[in-house]
Amino acid sequence: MNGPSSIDVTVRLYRSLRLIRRVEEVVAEIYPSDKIKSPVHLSIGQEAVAVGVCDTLRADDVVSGTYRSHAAYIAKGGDLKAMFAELYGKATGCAGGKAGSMHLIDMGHNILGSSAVVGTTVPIALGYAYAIRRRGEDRVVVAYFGDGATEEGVFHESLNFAALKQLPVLFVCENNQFAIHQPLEKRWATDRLCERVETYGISAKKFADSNVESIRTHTQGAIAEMRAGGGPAFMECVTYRWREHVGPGEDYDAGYRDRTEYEAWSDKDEVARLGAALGENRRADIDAEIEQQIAEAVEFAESSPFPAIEELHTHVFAG
Amino acid sequence: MNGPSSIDVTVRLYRSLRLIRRVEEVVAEIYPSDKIKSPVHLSIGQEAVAVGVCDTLRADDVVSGTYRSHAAYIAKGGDLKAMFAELYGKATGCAGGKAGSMHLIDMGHNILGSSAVVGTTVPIALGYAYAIRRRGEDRVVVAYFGDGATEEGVFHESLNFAALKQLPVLFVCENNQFAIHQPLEKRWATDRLCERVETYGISAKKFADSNVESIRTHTQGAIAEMRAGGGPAFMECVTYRWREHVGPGEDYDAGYRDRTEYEAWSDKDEVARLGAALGENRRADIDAEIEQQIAEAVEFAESSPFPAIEELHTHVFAG
Amino acid sequence: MSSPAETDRVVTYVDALLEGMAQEMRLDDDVFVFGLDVDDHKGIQGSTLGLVDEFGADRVFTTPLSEDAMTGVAIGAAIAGMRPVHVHIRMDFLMLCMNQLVNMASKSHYMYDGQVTVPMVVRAMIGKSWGQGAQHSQGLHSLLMHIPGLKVVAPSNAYDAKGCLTTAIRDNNPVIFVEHRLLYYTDAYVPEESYTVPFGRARTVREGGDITIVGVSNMLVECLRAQELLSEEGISAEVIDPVSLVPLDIETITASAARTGRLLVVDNAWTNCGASAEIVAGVMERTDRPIMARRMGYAPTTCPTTPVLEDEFYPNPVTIAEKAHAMVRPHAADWRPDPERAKLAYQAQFRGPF
Amino acid sequence: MSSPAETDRVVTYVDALLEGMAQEMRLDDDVFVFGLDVDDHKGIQGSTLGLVDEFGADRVFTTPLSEDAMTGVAIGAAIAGMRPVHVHIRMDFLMLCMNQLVNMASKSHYMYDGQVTVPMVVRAMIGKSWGQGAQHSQGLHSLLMHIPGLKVVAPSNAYDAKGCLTTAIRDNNPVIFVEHRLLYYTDAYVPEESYTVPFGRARTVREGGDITIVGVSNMLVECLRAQELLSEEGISAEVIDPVSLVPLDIETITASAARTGRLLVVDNAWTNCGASAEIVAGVMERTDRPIMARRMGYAPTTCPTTPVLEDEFYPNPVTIAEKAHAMVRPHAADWRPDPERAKLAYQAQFRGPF
Ligand SMILES: Cc1ncc(C[n+]2csc(CCOP(=O)(O)OP(=O)(O)O)c2C)c(N)n1
Ligand SMILES: Cc1ncc(C[n+]2csc(CCOP(=O)(O)OP(=O)(O)O)c2C)c(N)n1
Ligand SMILES: [Mg+2]
Ligand SMILES: [Mg+2]
Repeated sequence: MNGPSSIDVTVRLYRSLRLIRRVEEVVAEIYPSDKIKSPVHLSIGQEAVAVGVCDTLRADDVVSGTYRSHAAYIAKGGDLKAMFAELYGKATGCAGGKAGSMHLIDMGHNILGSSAVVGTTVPIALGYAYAIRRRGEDRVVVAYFGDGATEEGVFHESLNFAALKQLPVLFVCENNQFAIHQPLEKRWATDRLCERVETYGISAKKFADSNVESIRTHTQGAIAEMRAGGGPAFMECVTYRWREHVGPGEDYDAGYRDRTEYEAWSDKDEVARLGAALGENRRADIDAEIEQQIAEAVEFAESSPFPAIEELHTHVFAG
Repeated sequence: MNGPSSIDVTVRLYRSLRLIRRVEEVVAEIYPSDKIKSPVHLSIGQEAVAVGVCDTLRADDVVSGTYRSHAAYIAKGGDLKAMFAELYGKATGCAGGKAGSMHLIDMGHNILGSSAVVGTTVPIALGYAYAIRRRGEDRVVVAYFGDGATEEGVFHESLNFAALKQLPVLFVCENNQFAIHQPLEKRWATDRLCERVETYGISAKKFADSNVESIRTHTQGAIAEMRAGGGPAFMECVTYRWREHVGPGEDYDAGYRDRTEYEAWSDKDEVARLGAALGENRRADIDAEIEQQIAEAVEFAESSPFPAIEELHTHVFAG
Repeated sequence: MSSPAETDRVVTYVDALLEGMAQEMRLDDDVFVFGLDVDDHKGIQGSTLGLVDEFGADRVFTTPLSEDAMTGVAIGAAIAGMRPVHVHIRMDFLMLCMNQLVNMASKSHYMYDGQVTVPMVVRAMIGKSWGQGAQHSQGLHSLLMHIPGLKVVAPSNAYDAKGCLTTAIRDNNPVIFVEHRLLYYTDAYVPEESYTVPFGRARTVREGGDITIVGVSNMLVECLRAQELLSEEGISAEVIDPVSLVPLDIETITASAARTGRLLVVDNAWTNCGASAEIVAGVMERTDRPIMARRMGYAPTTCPTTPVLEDEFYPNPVTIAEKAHAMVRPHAADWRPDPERAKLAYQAQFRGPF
Repeated sequence: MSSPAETDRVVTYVDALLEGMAQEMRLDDDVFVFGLDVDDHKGIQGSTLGLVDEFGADRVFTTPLSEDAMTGVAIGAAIAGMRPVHVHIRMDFLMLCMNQLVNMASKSHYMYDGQVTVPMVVRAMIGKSWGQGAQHSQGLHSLLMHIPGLKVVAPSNAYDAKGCLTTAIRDNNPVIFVEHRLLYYTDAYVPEESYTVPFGRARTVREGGDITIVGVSNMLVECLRAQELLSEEGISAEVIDPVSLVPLDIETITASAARTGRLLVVDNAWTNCGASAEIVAGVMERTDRPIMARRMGYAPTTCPTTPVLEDEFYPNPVTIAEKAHAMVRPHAADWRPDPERAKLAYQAQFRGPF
């Protein structure tokens, strides 16, 4: 990757951040209409982790994520129309309506299917990376997961195996400090995660505030090493989920966290910061394009048909 | 525990080491007769890990182990007759013949049931420790497991939980450097296990050569802290299995390891070293007692009846 | 839902669970409840709400996302004489617990020849609707039923929910406690005082002579509606709730099926090697009378998310009544009740997101 | 063991597995085999022996003790277009893989609407004898049969072992490949060249008119011996090997049972919600002829270690023949063949430790 001029990068990052933010806000707006009958886990506030990493990827690189994957899906270039149609349960959805928000996939853009069971996709990313290595390709796999996933045994098994086999996997922990409503203190004996990961011989770096450019710059280096045959790397990106765990609303009145936390994070909102950096005109143009793109995607979803009943029985087994 | 005089300790340690060694040698001698119809995993060469730790325990402390648990069972004071009878599949066995060598248990001596599935007993030890803590007791639980078990996700989940809840658990990794025939290099990305454990806030210490006295001294300190309300601690004891993974024989001709490794370890054999330290007469007396004790246990097993057929259906459900 | 209680207190399933839990915790200090999110402000849809305030964080606590180890913790605590209740907000997550449940919990009492007992309860909720989809909707109870040493119970109503939970907690064996999320807001007469519902005794909820319909968990509710629709057609269906699946009261079901000559088993699960297969096979082994037997359950597919397909995935009062009708009157014209009349209150009430 | 091959080459089950594996690896560079100890000097009792020498450590490798993650690795590699064969020396260890198998492997093709396929094979060996005991002897195939999207196959002889392994590797779905350890040294005619055995087609191994006996995995061998003993008594048993359990050729079994009027299903597993329950229920749903049906399998207990109890735990030719006899001649005096005559070569041969 030759470095594009800095302003181009900012435009690209902003466009992606803003697109994700607006898509999810639109999802939240639509949600009360009951048109989207599937649990949605929004990433509003966490966009920089998806964007900073994915911006450095080639089209043939692979990402793998969780039920909270709208952001990574969009950042990696997943088809937006197919995503909205999927949320609507339509035949034109990225999985024909069978998946819903929690199981987005777009293999055409090398987005592996996401999963509603925490931690399950991490070793699957490794398997994909094994195939890449076996075939002598220089592609890489990015595995996204939450802070909660690091508590599952499979996460540790995966770290050990990735390091043992020197697989081209970038582990990205989106540490939004909560698993549902449970703060880290009730789940982690200590917060020395990166240190722990390093004991596997995996280089690890923690980002205290999800600055999109720092994430991007670091990822570039990590991935360059990986393409050159280096082993796995790890990033822990501290971030904050602005909305409730699942669903469109806010839940600062629920008692498990304080609105002041949100305010501190929204003060350093990356979408706003990059937007401001672009200047009013350029930003407005991009925003308009984005609104247009989203409107088209929603319209596509609205006007698409539901799958035929016979679809219930297709794809149980592959031929 | 008031420190007994040093010679008493040596006598006790030797007696235990020697008893384990001889029991297992006798098991190996009997084995070809097919009287023991159950896979046996001998600890010959590894006795110091069982003895050094268990010597510091009170009768009401608890140990938990693996299918390779003859040593811990004996070191903790498990009933020897019941053990031999169990290996013979007799009604008088510690589990009425239903368990065999891989599932030894003696709740009367606070020896939790061992398991043939690697890693399974580790979280169970935690649960027992939770109960101890809940009841305000100052007992501790020692969880033995092999180097292979540390690769299972449940091991990491257990470390985190034990540290989070500050449970009175002493984790003891019997690192004999092999899982069946696979050396560490094929299974561990690095050997920085203790360092990793410390990132959970658990104090960890590695013993490069399973010196029984070093293990014992360290354990004393660790357990004293735990009784005073401290959290879990971890020990990695490097050791060496002299016999084949399962069964009575040696297997240095199999190609996966070299007899010179064995020779190096047998040069620092703790049984021999402590025996020599005691002096010929005292040692001979102890040895004679041990032979007598084993002979009685074998005789007990030989002369005991097999369980009645109806036993097949007892204890499926507890009343 | 009718239930044999002598009380006029109407309580929802979720409140019955909560009440049963709290009562046992008051009675026995060794009872504790843990699992992801049991202590948050949602309290497992309300079924553990407030327990932490009354009993403290030592007895009511969330855990790290570590289902495998936490199951081991439950076993270890149970062996030490406590009575853990381990809660899972989706049964699908039990797949992470299988090693401990199958290889340790079920076997310890036997393998160690009675030296230990493992009195633990695993509460597992089955999800449905609102696009819960492939991994948040599975009823996997038959996997546990297969393993000797585990008890499995699936209360279909608030009365049984409380009584079975009490029985489960007092039982000296691992008990898998199957809850269906759509039942949570159904209500029944539930006595305030503590009581037990015995395992291994099926309940004949409606008597009838033309066909025996067995409904497992929430499917009992759907079968009851089907029974009403059938009765309007002059078909008299006997409806049986097994209540507990292990031990299973196969005798009551067999006696009924032998009498009616027809057996339809409806489970909230796949049928292949499912509870429904067991019930059909168990009945067939016990009688030489020819019995027409059929099973209904999930479509033999993964559960899709989109409502148009999800609706087809599950049995419902219409398809149950239709199937029963065809069994009783094989030569009559096809009949299918009006779907509008077959809607269940509990389904209409339910609304996402969650 | 008879088999339909036109060859006079006699090969053991274990060598057939090895040969089938090697041939597929030669044909397709995307095939690889991994799992604990596949590359050591014992090579999974010989079934993977030497593969690492021919194909190298990239395609034949042991793993850390991390069954959960390794199952995910197989799925990921399969999604990437490879064809992993993941080997477990005991089926009991699959309990650590259930989350990946049930929640991911089985569902990915469907949940992602065909965008991915998961062509992987999970080889799982069932142990028996020599005090394998509670946790090293379980046949848990019904747990996998319950889940749509997984295929399950249980070859009973060397011919099917090789042919089914080839079919499994080429199949585009996750296939659970059930092997019984006691079959490893049984032999059959096995062609040298590569061939496939189709899934979903049962094999009628012996024809008979009095009773239909279905034997799963190694139980087929035990049923064949029972059939011989029965025939000496003038009872003619039809013996069927389902070969694959998912898809299951229930039609062939049903047709036979409808003809003989009697069905005995013998599985190397527990019967509760087991493959035997499925076969009985499936037959009953498909025929209105009255059929006397019975199941045999493990005793409803954990497997004990001591030989005196272990012997009682399993069906064997004596108990199978006795049960079949009682079904065919319910009013005759009890009959039980001489146990000495019912010993199977494969059992006598087997000797611990291992
Ligand atoms: C194995 C498993 N256990 C429990 C759950 C229930 N659950 C859904 S999301 C979630 C929290 C996960 O937290 P984290 O990994 O930090 O991701 P986040 O939601 O914060 O993005 C939990 C516990 C699940 N889906 N899977
Ligand atoms: C979960 C599980 N996986 C695999 C096995 C097969 N197995 C039996 S012993 C063993 C090696 C374990 O090595 P380690 O933990 O180091 O103990 P050691 O035998 O060296 O004492 C393996 C892989 C098993 N019993 N359980
Ligand atoms: Mg989180
Ligand atoms: Mg070892």
